[in-house]
Amino acid sequence: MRIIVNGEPREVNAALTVAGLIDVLALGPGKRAIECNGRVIPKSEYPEHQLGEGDVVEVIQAVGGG
Amino acid sequence: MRIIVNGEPREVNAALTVAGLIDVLALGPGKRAIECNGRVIPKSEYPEHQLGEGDVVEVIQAVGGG
Amino acid sequence: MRIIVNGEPREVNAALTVAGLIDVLALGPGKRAIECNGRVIPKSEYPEHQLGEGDVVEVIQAVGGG
Amino acid sequence: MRIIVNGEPREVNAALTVAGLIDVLALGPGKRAIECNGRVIPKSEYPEHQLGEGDVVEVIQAVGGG
Amino acid sequence: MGTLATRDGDDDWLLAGRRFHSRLLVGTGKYRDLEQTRDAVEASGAEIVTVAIRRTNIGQDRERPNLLDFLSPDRYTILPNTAGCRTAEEAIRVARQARALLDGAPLVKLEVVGDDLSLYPDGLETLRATERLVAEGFWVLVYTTDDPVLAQRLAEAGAHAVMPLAAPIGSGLGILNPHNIRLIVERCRVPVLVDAGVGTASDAAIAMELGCEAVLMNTAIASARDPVLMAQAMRDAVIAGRRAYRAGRMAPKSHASASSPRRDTAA
Amino acid sequence: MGTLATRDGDDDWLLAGRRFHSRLLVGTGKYRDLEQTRDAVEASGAEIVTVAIRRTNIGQDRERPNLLDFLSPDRYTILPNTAGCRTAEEAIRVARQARALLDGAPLVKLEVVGDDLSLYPDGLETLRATERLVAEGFWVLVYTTDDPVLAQRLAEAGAHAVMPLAAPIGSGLGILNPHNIRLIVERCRVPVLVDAGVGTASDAAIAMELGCEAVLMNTAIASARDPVLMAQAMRDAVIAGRRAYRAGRMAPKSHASASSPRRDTAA
Amino acid sequence: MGTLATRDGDDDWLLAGRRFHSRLLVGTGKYRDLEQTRDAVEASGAEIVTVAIRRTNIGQDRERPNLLDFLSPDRYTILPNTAGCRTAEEAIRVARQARALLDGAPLVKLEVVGDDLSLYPDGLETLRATERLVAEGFWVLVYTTDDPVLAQRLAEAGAHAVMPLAAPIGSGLGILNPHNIRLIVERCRVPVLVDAGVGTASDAAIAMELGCEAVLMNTAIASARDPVLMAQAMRDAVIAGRRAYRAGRMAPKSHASASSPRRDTAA
Amino acid sequence: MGTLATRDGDDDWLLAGRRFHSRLLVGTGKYRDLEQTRDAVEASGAEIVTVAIRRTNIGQDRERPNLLDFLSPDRYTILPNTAGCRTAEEAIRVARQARALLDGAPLVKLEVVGDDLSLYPDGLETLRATERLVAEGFWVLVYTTDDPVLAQRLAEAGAHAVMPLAAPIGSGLGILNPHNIRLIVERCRVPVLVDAGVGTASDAAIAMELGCEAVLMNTAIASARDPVLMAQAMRDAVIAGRRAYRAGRMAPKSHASASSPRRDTAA
Repeated sequence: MRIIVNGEPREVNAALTVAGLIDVLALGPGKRAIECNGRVIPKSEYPEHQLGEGDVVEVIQAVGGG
Repeated sequence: MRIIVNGEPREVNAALTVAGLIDVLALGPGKRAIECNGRVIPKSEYPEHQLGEGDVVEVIQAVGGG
Repeated sequence: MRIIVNGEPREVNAALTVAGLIDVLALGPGKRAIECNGRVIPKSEYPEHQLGEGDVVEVIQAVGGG
Repeated sequence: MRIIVNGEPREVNAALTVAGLIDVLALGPGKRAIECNGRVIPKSEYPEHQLGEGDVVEVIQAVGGG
Repeated sequence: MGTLATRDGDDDWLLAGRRFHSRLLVGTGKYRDLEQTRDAVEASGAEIVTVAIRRTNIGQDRERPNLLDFLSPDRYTILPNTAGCRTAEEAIRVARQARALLDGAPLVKLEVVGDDLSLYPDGLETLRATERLVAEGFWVLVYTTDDPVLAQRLAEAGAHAVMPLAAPIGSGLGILNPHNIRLIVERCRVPVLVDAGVGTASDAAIAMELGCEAVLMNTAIASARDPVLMAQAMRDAVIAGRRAYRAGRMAPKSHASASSPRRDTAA
Repeated sequence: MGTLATRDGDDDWLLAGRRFHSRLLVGTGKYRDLEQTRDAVEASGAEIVTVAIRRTNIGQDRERPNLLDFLSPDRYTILPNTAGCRTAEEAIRVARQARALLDGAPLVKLEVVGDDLSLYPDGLETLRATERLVAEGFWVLVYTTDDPVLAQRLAEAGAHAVMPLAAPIGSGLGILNPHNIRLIVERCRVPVLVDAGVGTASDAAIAMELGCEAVLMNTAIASARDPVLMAQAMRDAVIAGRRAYRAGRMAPKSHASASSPRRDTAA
Repeated sequence: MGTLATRDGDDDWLLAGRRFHSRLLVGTGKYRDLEQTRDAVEASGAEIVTVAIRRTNIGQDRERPNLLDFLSPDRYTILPNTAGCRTAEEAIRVARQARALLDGAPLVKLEVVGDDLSLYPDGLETLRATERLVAEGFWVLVYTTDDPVLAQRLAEAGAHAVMPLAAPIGSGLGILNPHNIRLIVERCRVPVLVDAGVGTASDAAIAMELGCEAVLMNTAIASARDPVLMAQAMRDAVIAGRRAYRAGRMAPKSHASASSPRRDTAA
Repeated sequence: MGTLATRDGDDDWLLAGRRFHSRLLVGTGKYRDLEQTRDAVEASGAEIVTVAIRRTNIGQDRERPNLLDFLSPDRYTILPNTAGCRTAEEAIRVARQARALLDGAPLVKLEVVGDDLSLYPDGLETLRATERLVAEGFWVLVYTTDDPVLAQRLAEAGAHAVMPLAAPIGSGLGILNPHNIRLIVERCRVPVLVDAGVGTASDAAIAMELGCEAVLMNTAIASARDPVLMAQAMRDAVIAGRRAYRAGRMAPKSHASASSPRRDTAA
């Protein structure tokens, strides 16, 4: 299925969870937040939260700013 | 009947109009506005607008200000 | 003989007066001062003041300034 | 004899030295300078420098200042 | 001659579609008496004059002279203010009173104060009041802080002029933040007037040099030792500042530059 | 009306015993051409005009128009300067040349520079030159720093006017140290003029509000985008500042003070 | 010794119930690299550090070092900002992202910009966002203009700190309107921090002398020639300004007053 | 850590060939008593301390404690001043008294006042005194106006440090003309110290940011509500300002520049 991650369309397996997406994206161990369709997903829900066709996902981190 | 004019209670004849009030108050010829119960009364309505018991009337003019 | 006028050497007839120099230089009618060897020459002395070999003459006028 | 010390006239023994004056005035041990008739007397001269009639002596110290 | 030069109307300005020549607006408060008020206003050259809206003193109304007898609406454009109001509702009520009093003239100086000590405006109430007064057909000249974003919102809401304060009303501290006034002038499509805080003539000139369309003041004139002379000074200062703005000032330089030629000095 | 009010001479000032009306003195350097010089000077309303003293360009003298043909000594009081001089001796020599050139007129603007980059005056040479020029009968208007003690010394030495700089010549930075200018005005018996560093109209107004007798400038007018319009602005600003000074400005306050009455608002 | 004197905690300050010693908060943007960021933050002595919230660069995430590896939340209080947001909704969304990212930490620096050129805040959207974030349990430190009335409204709405700008973000112009900062300090019950516009050490000292609880800055350190040394300078300046505020400065006088005794000079 | 960083001597300065670490010099006048004087001087970290030279109070000399018992010349470099002198001759006499009193130490702070109200120096007498004191072997630190030309003349005459006033002595008005201080720093080969007029910590920081080698003050500390705390503030402020100067401040910009990245915001 097709989802949007950080603005880029991406083809992923159906029934992918947020935890699975983190593996697929090969994200590092740093602190981050994941938002799906405008709602932040709590870390505790990563294993069960299933992504769906067309979902808009944002992977968010802290960067330098003032 | 009893009305309030510029914050002061005042005993007037029943069925007094705004035009009548102006005479009673002996107001001068200068520019002014008259407000009754929070609503400005247009000059054209002075002759017919009847005041009622407990009406709150404000007689307003321009004064020095910045 | 040789004199210096406004920093430039100039060959002139011997026994030239300041008045004569003004003719030679074809100066206009505007206001000016003439200084000879560091001393201002009064206008009244122009006809008789004789220049000498090596004299340093300055012809001076008013220009825009603040 | 009569001398002036810090602006005050003072009667002292004739042939008083600067060192003697310090004793007479009962000055403390702090740092000071002594000036006689406008000239600073070096410390080394205190024992022999004799004061004379009418001498103007200043006893000077450091005080708070900016 | 120079003064006459501007008399010819080549630098008039427009407020709510009406053409004005004088760029100085004056208040009428704090004068010794109405004669002094009139004389100072006249000396200022102002065409627009602010007034406050207050209860008539009933008993004394006949004998007491009236401000508008001294400053006729036939000669001056009267700009009633909503001074003293602390909410949009209060200000709207006063604006309606003023319009009735002035035979339907739609001009109003909107002033909704949020702090009694500084007399700074309440931005939110001011914006609400602006929106509603504009909807009722008023021509709103709005007293505001020097916040450029708020000024833009007010202009977008339909205010006919945006009037940032230079400093607290009546303080005479001059233009505390010229940077903000310049930002407002750059951003707003409607006339920008400095409204409060001017203390002396040079302050008024600075306001105009920053590009303001006009200046409004009261205390700086009324509380001067000689109000009529100060009114003249302010009139001249506004003209001076406006001309300097139009003339385009020299760029400031951190080093000197001689006015007289460096060459051709006698040796 | 107001402008006319001062025309009646009730606020003229005296310089070396002569009466002047305009409190703006202007320089004649840095203009595009002599026509512009003349127009700007005329627009400024100045009665006293500074000029520099330089060698005549011998070959071109006949064809080239002369500054004094455009600014006649019959109409203007010509104030020759000693710009470019670095010692008392140089300045005295130029002053003598100027006096001869101007048929014995004794006025001179004394300028002895001690630093080529800032064009700041050399106080010691300036004082020496002042003493000698005064002894020779000159009427000395002396360009100086804003040092109040030096200003007093120059006045005591016989200078007819003391002219502290506001900022470096030609910088347009405005009055860098108003405190010093005020001290000088308080201390000196002779007229105090701000001489250099004015950049725009409000600077000139400030100089007058500090109590100066007059202002002298050149670059601020000549280097404006529109010199003639800026000359008018400066004329107006000097008048405005002077009137504000005479009118006695309100005392600045750190808190607000309402212009409209607090009482008698409708309930 | 003096520095140690404050180390003993007698002048700590409270933010949302937590105690802090350092009164300097620093941003982490615009540095050359993360090593320099870390070194400058360390040199500044800051305990609270702002960060921005942005999309992870997916492909490069593994290799690229992470800001929070250099500035550990175990050591520093991380203050995420909502920079770049233009509406209350955007800001609330970013605040929620930040809270999730920081394991539920409720602090947020609210920034809702209303003008792209000046980066001035939009007061209305900022107030709306403050109300909603407070309702959601955030501890809101709110970037605002120097409008005292708005600052009070924000404090009343539950903001934990009010942070007026000194000048536009990144401008380094210093405190454009000290009068307003002082008014805000007088009126607000919550800590007041100057948030933007500081350019050099003395600006930070002035902010503290005005009575601010702390100062927040980024560009003034990051864009200095030597950011680590400037971070030290800022740390010292904030301490200096705070001590001067507590020590109670002398009253300025318009005339001189000798430091050395006038009497007892040798005749 | 940062404070320690400068303790290592890498930013010491030289005065008359001697090395100093602290860039704050303090006066000893106007304190409540000698204990407070000592505590404030100690808290300031100053290594050089000014004193005045006055007549001993003969009768009370034995009992009365002596300033130098509290501030030992073994620990502090004592800098005697010539405060109160109005001519070169008076100042030279006091300098000689001071040298004798201090066992031949050649340092002197030369102060020749030309105006009793402003306590501004007399430039000419100051220059004359400098020349003669230098010839007698004194190391002259000279109090002067902020006139750049005079400052250069004093340095050329052999002064070991040039010390322009920031504002009148004891006024606390801060640096009235930063432009002149910068010009002096650019022109003089010897150390430039701001000597008078500082009122609070930020003023001291500004002096150092302008590039001065050090700052000398008295009243700003002694007349603070808490002199010892203010002494610490001044010590920190001077360090802060020096570091900011060395760190190279960011260039001020008239427009904003975001601290957080503009890109990579969540859509």
